[in-house]
Amino acid sequence: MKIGVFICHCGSNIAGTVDVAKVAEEVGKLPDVAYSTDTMYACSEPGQEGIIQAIKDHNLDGVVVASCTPRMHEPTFRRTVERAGLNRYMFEMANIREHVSWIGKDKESNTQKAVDLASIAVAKLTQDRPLIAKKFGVNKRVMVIGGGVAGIQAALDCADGGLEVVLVEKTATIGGKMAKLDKTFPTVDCSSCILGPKMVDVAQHPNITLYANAEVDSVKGYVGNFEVAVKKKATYVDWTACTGCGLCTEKCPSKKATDYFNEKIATTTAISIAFPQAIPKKASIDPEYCIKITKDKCGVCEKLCPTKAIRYDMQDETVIEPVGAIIAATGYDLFDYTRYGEYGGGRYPDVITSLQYERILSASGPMAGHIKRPSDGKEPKNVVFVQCVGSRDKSVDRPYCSGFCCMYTAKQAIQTKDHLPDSQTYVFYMDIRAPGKMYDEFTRRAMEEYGARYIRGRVAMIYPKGDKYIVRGADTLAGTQVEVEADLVVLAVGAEAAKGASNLAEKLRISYDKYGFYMESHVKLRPVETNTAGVFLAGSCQGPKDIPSSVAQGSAAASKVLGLFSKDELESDPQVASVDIKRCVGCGKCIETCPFGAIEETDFRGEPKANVIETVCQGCGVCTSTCPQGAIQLQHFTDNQILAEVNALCQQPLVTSFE
Amino acid sequence: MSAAPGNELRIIGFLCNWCSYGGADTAGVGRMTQPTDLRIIRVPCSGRIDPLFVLKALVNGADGVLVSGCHPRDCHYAEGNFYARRRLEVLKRFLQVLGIDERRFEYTWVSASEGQRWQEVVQKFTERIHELGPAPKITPDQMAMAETMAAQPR
Amino acid sequence: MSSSPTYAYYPGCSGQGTSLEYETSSRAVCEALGVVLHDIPDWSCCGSTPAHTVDHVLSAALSARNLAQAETLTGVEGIATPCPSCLTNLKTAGRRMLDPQFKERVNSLLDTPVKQPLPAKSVLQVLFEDVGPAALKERVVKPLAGLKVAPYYGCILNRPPEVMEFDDCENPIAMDRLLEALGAEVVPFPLKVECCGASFGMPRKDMVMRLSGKLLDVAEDNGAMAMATACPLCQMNLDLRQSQINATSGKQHNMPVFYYTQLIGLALGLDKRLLGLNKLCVNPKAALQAAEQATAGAA
Amino acid sequence: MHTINLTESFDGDFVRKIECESEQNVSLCYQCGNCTAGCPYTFAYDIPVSQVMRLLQAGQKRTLLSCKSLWLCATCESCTTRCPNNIDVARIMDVLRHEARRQGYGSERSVKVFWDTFLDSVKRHGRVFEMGLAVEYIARTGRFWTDLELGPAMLSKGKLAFKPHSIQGQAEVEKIFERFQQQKEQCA
Ligand SMILES: Cc1cc2nc3c(=O)[nH]c(=O)nc-3n(C[C@H](O)[C@H](O)[C@H](O)COP(=O)(O)OP(=O)(O)OC[C@H]3O[C@@H](n4cnc5c(N)ncnc54)[C@H](O)[C@@H]3O)c2cc1C
Ligand SMILES: Cc1cc2nc3c(=O)[nH]c(=O)nc-3n(C[C@H](O)[C@H](O)[C@H](O)COP(=O)(O)OP(=O)(O)OC[C@H]3O[C@@H](n4cnc5c(N)ncnc54)[C@H](O)[C@@H]3O)c2cc1C
Ligand code: SF4
Ligand code: SF4
Ligand code: SF4
Ligand code: SF4
Ligand code: SF4
Ligand code: SF4
Ligand code: SF4
Ligand code: SF4
Repeated sequence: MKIGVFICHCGSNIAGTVDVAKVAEEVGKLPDVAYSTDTMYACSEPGQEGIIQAIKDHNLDGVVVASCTPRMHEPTFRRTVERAGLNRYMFEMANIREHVSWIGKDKESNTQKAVDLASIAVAKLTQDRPLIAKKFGVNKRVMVIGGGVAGIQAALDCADGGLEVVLVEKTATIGGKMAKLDKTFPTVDCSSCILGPKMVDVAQHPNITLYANAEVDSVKGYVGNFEVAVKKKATYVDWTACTGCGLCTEKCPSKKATDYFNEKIATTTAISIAFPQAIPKKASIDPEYCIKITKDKCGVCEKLCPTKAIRYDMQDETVIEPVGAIIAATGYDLFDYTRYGEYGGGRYPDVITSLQYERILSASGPMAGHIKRPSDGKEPKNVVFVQCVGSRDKSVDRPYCSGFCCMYTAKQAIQTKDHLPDSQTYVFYMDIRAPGKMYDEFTRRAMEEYGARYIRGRVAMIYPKGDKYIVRGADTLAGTQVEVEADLVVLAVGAEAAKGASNLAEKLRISYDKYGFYMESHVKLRPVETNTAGVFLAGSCQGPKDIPSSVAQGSAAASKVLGLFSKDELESDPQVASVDIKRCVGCGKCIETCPFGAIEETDFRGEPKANVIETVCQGCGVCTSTCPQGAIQLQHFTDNQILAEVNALCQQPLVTSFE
Repeated sequence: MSAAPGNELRIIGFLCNWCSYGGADTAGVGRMTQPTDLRIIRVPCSGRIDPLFVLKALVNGADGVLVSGCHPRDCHYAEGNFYARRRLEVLKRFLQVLGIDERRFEYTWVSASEGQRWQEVVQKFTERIHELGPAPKITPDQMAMAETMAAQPR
Repeated sequence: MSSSPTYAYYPGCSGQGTSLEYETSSRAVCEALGVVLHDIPDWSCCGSTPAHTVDHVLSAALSARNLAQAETLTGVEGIATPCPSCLTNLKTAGRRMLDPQFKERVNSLLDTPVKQPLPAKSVLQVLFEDVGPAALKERVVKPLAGLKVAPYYGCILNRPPEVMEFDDCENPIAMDRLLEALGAEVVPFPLKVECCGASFGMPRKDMVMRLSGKLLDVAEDNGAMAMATACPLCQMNLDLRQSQINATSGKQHNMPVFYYTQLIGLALGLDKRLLGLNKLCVNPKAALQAAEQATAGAA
Repeated sequence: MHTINLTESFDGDFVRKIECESEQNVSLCYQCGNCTAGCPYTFAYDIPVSQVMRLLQAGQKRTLLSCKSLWLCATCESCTTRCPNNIDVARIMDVLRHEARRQGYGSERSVKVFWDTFLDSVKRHGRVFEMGLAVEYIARTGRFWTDLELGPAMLSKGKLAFKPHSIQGQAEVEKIFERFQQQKEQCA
């Protein structure tokens, strides 16, 4: 076999701590290596051209590139060798950047390690066989999970692009956090005026099926052909009949139900519609508070409802939706600030969260847009904002910046002054993070035009004094301790992953970071893709994001889906399992263990044999390690290929071979 | 931290592509310095790791073998890591029978975001192998036994 | 519980002098509630704050001598002490001696080395965890109904939480629950863990005046007729120095400052001589009578 | 105000020593000020505790060792409990004090003398002898006892003993102090 080896410098990234010329020289001595060289930037145009030229000049059968992680550029180089006429699986990569030059300081050891890694790649390549991808059909429907602004944008873009969309929202209405906001930065325009029409579009779009009050139960299949089971949670109201007239909510005698939409600063009725602009505008019953359901009394709503929509005995229902791609847009939730005992730990009624403040500010909120203290309904004079609560704080395991709270705090300070011209606002901050168009100007306006007093320092404690609160912080610029007497304290609580996000990730088989935010395929190059083909990300489920970024990501995810669906057939990955009929004894062990049900039993001249359904096989290789006969082999990761790598690393010869 | 050049021991890592290989990449991107002894072989899933690979490596001169996959419940292939775990547990007992110090073999879980965890895993395992020192040569008896085991249906 | 909770007891120096009444009432209450205390034989001073301002090994060694002395006792599950400052030193020493090197350094200063440091607890923790508010409530013969009391824990009884490992570090509630079990009315007191001025009474009286003065102000603002403390220094700053505080601030505080053990003893009907109410500088009679009348009036 | 030449006056050995003795990483501090905000003694400090942290990062040995704040810190643990970066700030204050003592600083004399007198009392008796402590303290500072009016109250309540509570193991305790003098510094 004639193998070509290319050792990449990656500028100084690799060459800085690895003697690349030496590596090329050493690897060049291996028996099957016909050509070995180092190259400045293997992935660049001249780099790729060099590879193609070498394949032609030296009549190579396969290529090894020792450079960065294959998780980044393997597809790139596969295309390169294909352009030179080789099969794309006659290519191997050795990771001498992430696994060598970036983590080892000693050049000599690094160089030796790089030689070893390149050598195992060569060993593997000697066992590689050409593989041909098959084509399969695509179901051009897409599911969007989460109906916040990011999910809405993605759903609308996909639907406008002609795709059938299934939108699944956990709560009774779409809109997400944005629906709860009063105004939005940096323009301070009304949130519902921007979001409202989009929500209506969702409701009216012929291509969109909306399941509100629903969650994903399970996900089967693979890109192009997923099957998603969606659990529609019981609402106790038949939504096909309910017209959203609201009669029931007016008369329901159970008025102490938790009002989640209003962030618990108010209560609502047991049967309720989240808010007047809710989509879908349908009533649902909170079974915990319904007197009929808990005590078998009342039944008022059933009697009243003009369309006879009430169903006290409604059960959860599961529907199966076949789709070809999935966009996760499950957003974020707020940090539980009651973990801060020094801020009262939830004991002080006038120490509230920023999102509660949005509901107070909102004209359609429980206080009809008049700023009043939750405790006594009085208008506050001094309003203190505390930033970075549950963000940038290692002691509560939230070391990251939530990104948008500096901005919304400035917004809320401005709005406070607008609502209450006699008020005085104070903002305790550590840094102001406002990197966007018109963002910094915005926070400056809060100070310069609206008189917000910004104090650089954290707050150590808040405690009541009479009917006020003493906020004790530091002014680190002045180098002093400071105290403010506040009537109302608003905590700019940070964002964390939505509740249940990791659970959903496991169903979707995508990765998440230690905080529950979903991992993109590559931070810079593939920001809305995941490592699972056909699953995309939009909005703050990937990390805290403001509305402009969430919307941009929603559109980006939609364009990725539209791009994927622009082909009628997809190429399957040929790295699937394959059965050697002669060796298979039909024991069925592989059938039992395959997590995807990709192996079936067939009859071969009267004998049972295993057969792999190639489109279903995901290429995990579990079957290969299971088969007692070595009969089922995962292509490109066969026993012999892996053993060749092991062999290359070990001094002694192998004891047994599988063949 | 890393063994002096020339003093390295042979440590082989089998890492699943989705989680641990990604975790090792993340450690690299974060420039998290590690000892240089370890060489990584990439496999699609920890479920692909045949205990025989580990056995062969140890019998043929590796001083340590580290297997790392996705966290339980977090497997890219749903449950491959669950199979891996079962098999590798059995392997540990095999090693004892063979007279190979089972501390030379370890399996662990590291996710793609856990660069720092990966760094710690490599650090600790390498330290352990250095404490154990170079693996003693495998005797012909052991070799024969390994061969018998390798030939056993799994 | 089958056998009584049994502890090695470390009284601390102030119990021999300035906080005699804390010492006697703690012992009396423990005895009444079935907590067995065995004095650490020939215990010595833990060095308090001054020692750890010199060096941590020295400070740990002064505590460690007592840890070693405690190891001579059998059948104890740990060390109990009424004093938060002693407790901090005992716990910090024990914790840092988990590091073999540190332990080595400490032991090299001692005649008798420490083998395995015993865990240390405050008497408050023992009463809260081993007896508990519910059991305490059953034993009350003279409820303190009507007594509005501000519970003050002091700065180091619960902090830092990684070391003290008891109750909440911002809003502890153990003493609250015990006092409530006595029938007392616990008023909200937001400065439960704020420092009183500590041992600066002699060298920097001004600081104590200010910090303890603020505690008295806030307790009074919240309707307290009395304060309850769990620390000899806190009690001394608030009680003994209350007249000085009044003189400095021009205020007229007349706030009795009890040890919480005195209040428990009162409610359990224990021998008054052991409770040492006569040792308090601000006379508690008026407050106790007012409380009694309030309940009598209500009944 | 004077200009600090950061390159010249940065004392790396000092920073390393404090980090080693306190087992803390001072670069974790991002200057949020929470420690200063919570410290009950900020009003009395010449340098607030967050600035102590800042000056430590900047390796400003002399400014730090001579500052009064070190002696006014009561080790109340407020800073340590609330630091968002889990820095044991109180321990750093303690360790700075240790170093200040070693280098002969003691900018708040009244406090330092009080502590020293306290320890002498422990060394001499095995337990603190409060009356003796007070008398000795007055003698050393030359300050007429500001608490004189408290004396009668304490005496009448039986809270001040005239005789020390000596213990059998007094010599053992004394040896602790003596051996400590001989011990080598850990992070020198
Ligand atoms: C107080 C405050 C003020 C703000 N002000 C502004 C501002 O003025 N301007 C600005 O640009 N940004 C602002 N933001 C940020 C803004 O809220 C976010 O940028 C935006 O909401 C992100 O949208 P999203 O769709 O990604 O997530 P979300 O709005 O969180 O939407 C996620 C949706 O997914 C649903 N969901 C979650 N889990 C599941 C599941 N498992 N299955 C199905 N559905 C699920 C949720 O119910 C929700 O409807 C503010 C944030 C706060 C806290
Ligand atoms: C010093 C420095 C360091 C940085 N480091 C990082 C970093 O580490 N990480 C990071 O994420 N970002 C970094 N950035 C930011 C990064 O450079 C930008 O995010 C990125 O380059 C933006 O890409 P772009 O395609 O939008 O614009 P550009 O890179 O500016 O590309 C615009 C292209 O359009 C061409 N062009 C302009 N006008 C015309 C015209 N009229 N007709 C045709 N062509 C036109 C230009 O020639 C140019 O090729 C850094 C920036 C600077 C200045
Ligand atoms: S191939 Fe990888 S290592 Fe080489 S230059 Fe490109 S990015 Fe760098
Ligand atoms: S359930 Fe009936 S009454 Fe209630 S909103 Fe719907 S249609 Fe109206
Ligand atoms: S039956 Fe339930 S939901 Fe309907 S009106 Fe009565 S309490 Fe409300
Ligand atoms: S955006 Fe501002 S307030 Fe929010 S975490 Fe970042 S710095 Fe803190
Ligand atoms: S496990 Fe192997 S032998 Fe058994 S059925 Fe599957 S392929 Fe055939
Ligand atoms: S590799 Fe084997 S076990 Fe894995 S999906 Fe394919 S057939 Fe199933
Ligand atoms: S609280 Fe911690 S991070 Fe903040 S200034 Fe103080 S030491 Fe630094
Ligand atoms: S420990 Fe010292 S520096 Fe820290 S808050 Fe208390 S008195 Fe201030």
